[in-house]
Amino acid sequence: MTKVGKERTPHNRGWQRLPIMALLLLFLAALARAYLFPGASAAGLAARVDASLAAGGVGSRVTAVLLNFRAYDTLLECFVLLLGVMVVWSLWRPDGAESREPAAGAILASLERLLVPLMIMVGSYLLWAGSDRAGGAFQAGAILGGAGVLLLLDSSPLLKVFPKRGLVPGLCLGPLFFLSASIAAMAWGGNFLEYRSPEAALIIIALEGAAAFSIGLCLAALFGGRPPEREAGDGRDRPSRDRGEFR
Amino acid sequence: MTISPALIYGLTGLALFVIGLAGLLLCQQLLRKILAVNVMASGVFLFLVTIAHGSGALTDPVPQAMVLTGIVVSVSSTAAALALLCRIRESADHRDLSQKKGER
Amino acid sequence: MTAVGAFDILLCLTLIWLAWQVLASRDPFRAVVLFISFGMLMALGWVRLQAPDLALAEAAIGSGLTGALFLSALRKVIGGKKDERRLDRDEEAQ
Amino acid sequence: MISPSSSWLIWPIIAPLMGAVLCFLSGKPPRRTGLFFAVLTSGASLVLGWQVLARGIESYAMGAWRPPLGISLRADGAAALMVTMTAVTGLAVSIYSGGYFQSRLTGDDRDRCRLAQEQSFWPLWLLLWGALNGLFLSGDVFNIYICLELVALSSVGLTALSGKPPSLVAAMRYLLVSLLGSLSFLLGVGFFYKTCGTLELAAIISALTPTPPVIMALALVSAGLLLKTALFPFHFWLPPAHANALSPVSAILSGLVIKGTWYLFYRFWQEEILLAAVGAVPAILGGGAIAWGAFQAFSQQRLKMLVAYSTVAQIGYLFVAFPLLADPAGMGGGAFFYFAISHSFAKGAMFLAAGTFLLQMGHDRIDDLAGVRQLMPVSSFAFALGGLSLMGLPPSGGFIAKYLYVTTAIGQGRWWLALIVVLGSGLTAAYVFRAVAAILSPRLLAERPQLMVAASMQWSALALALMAMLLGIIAPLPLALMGVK
Repeated sequence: MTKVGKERTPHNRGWQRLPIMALLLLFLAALARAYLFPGASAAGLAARVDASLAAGGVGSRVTAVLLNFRAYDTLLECFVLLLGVMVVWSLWRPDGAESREPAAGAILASLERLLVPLMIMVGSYLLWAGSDRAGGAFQAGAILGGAGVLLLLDSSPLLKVFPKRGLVPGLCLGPLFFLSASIAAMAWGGNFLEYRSPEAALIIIALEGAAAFSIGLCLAALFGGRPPEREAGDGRDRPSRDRGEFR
Repeated sequence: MTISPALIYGLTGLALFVIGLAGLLLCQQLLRKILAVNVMASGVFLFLVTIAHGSGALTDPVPQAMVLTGIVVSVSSTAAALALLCRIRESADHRDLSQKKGER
Repeated sequence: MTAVGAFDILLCLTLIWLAWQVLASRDPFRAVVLFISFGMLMALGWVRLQAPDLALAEAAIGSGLTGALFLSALRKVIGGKKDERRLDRDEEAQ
Repeated sequence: MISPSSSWLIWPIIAPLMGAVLCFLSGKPPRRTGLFFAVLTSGASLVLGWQVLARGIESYAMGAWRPPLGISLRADGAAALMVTMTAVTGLAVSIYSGGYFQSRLTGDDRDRCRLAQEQSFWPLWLLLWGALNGLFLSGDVFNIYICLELVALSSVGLTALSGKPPSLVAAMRYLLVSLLGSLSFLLGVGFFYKTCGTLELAAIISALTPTPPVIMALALVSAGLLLKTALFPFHFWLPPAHANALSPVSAILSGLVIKGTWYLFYRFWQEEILLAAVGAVPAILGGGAIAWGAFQAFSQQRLKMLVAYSTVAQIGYLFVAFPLLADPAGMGGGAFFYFAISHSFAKGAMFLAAGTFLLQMGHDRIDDLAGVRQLMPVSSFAFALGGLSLMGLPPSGGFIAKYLYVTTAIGQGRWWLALIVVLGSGLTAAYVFRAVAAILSPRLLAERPQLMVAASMQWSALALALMAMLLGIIAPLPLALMGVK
């Protein structure tokens, strides 16, 4: 095994790197000093969160912050994911990207048969558990996304179950539902994103479900990196039509 | 001041931020630069969560929610960066970002 | 708050060492693998900081999915054998 | 649901986000949907501007959770002015883009690629618009971080859209710089949260004290924002990114995106104590930017490169006036925002016009553009008008801005600042004349090629240039809006 020491790396190629290193060390010292400065810590928002938790309709503190107190952040975050997919897709070109062959293998295939249902189950559990324990839309979405990645890894035939045309609407479901529900809340006389009615918990669970689904799909699409075949007007070629719905 | 785990992790977070910064400035490969940004992000996240511990006995859910958001934002931009990297590599052999060495 | 355990100190030092190795190791593939283990250890850190939500998200997204993204990008970039040689040469040229 | 009395604060953010999703859902290039939502967003923004002017500061608690627990939006005069500016420039760019992608269709293979470009353009642009409005209106620092990421990622996507190697490399550099800036900002937010225990921007700014953690927080936040605003010497990533993007994208990046981070910088630095202490730092960097940007702009061979370096110089003006803000009674703030708006219109018009030249001639080498005036008189006129506003000739908005700069600076006894502004105008005149002389040159074209550029493109460029001129005439209105504090 090669010992990759400080001197042999290609990245610090001699003395001209030293001034930068020294400056960075100074910067680290300044950061540490600011961090350790005594008596400069304010009480955070934990007490306030606890005081308002009952009105929020969710038991878990982190979920309450994410989907109720700071739901606007979460709404924008769903858009960040969607935006990531848009950017990745806009960068994809039909030519050249075909070098990625499926890394199929017997082990992976059997692993997938076992893991994917398990992951979907765990994801659903996390979604359900999120209201009062650890877990929630993001974790559930992450696990679902992981399942999607696993399927994509060897272009599993399971992917065919998922309709091609459903991909883009599926990606948009979470953000769109989030936006519409929030606007609907205004129609009922509340503020934008206000869910404080007795049904708040129900709405939040529905929101979480939609968000988790879209987050999972977005994450898988980020990995897939390739837009689905679109209708005329886009006209991209699809060299291989049979495999991979959104690779 | 007593030494708490939060303190250690906070300092580690700052150290990771600076290491990532060093990588971003000094590494030449784009892939390495993207990795460096991810290391920086991890450092910031670690730092954010330790703030929650420093302020009182209760763990503060607000920074935790911030970090959760941050992790998702970071995977999104990483995916975009890697897609861009692949496009660049496809179209030309642009390995280095800058022609001029001293620029960054 | 509990006192600092040897475990915390060890974990932090390992995190820092791994981060350095991710950026300094010669082989890009090795760097990516190290980055994935970095993420896994980070998830352990979240558990120590009583943030199980984050541990879950970090393991699934921060380490798992990001790692998969890096690996797949690496495979696309390196491509065939010829390119692999080129990558090595470039690496030495730097 | 929406009564006239209720606040329009959220609509400039919600409308484009909704539009972006619907455009993304559409199978065909979503030109109509995109234009529809562009008009809707501009309308909502203008109504908001009018509301703030009529009723004073507007604020809105998202989900009815008040800060510090929740996130609130807040529109004072400055924020409303920026949203209105975005509405005007954004609408012109949208109309331009409607023609732009169609004009480039030639009937050959490349059309597919262009239609794909248009398909990606509309959702990205609407998302960017929504995120920018979110940035201007947000009252919460972590929310601002998310908006910054949205802005950065969509700008990068737009930059890379042209697909040519230089623009891809520029987009990559832009992305890395943006991520570095965002992370630095986020670390600063962490320090602020540690010391202030809140994420509310107003509360943080009012609690600034000279302790090491606060200084570090402010330094991290400022460094991140300066990097993203491309203030000299952090400008290295800007010219290639702006010059190599598609032309409507160049106008968006130069006219709007830069202003978002600059505006945030202003938000953090508006405290008088701070400005008195270190206000000279951004001013000195700004002076450097004016000189270096103008020099570089003058020596460029390509028109879009010239305009991009001119942005580097003009960013300098946006920062050079920070010391003037230290006197709250003065007109420093007015000059400041006047400059930002007129730059947005003028630079937008210049990039849009340059785009029509590039599209028609197939190149944008300044020396070979002679004669383009006969072919595209409207675009040429728009470019020249934009240039006049940049130079600060009356009656343009640029003139009012520079007049306010100079009079305020002299009133405060800061002669050196007035001198920088006047000298800078001379430098601007030099490079603008170089470009305008080529475009308006009376030389005849060898043969008259068929006009490929849609009329809507030329006219939207002209409309934006005329807005830059009009700004000088309707000066009291924006200044009144600016006065809403």
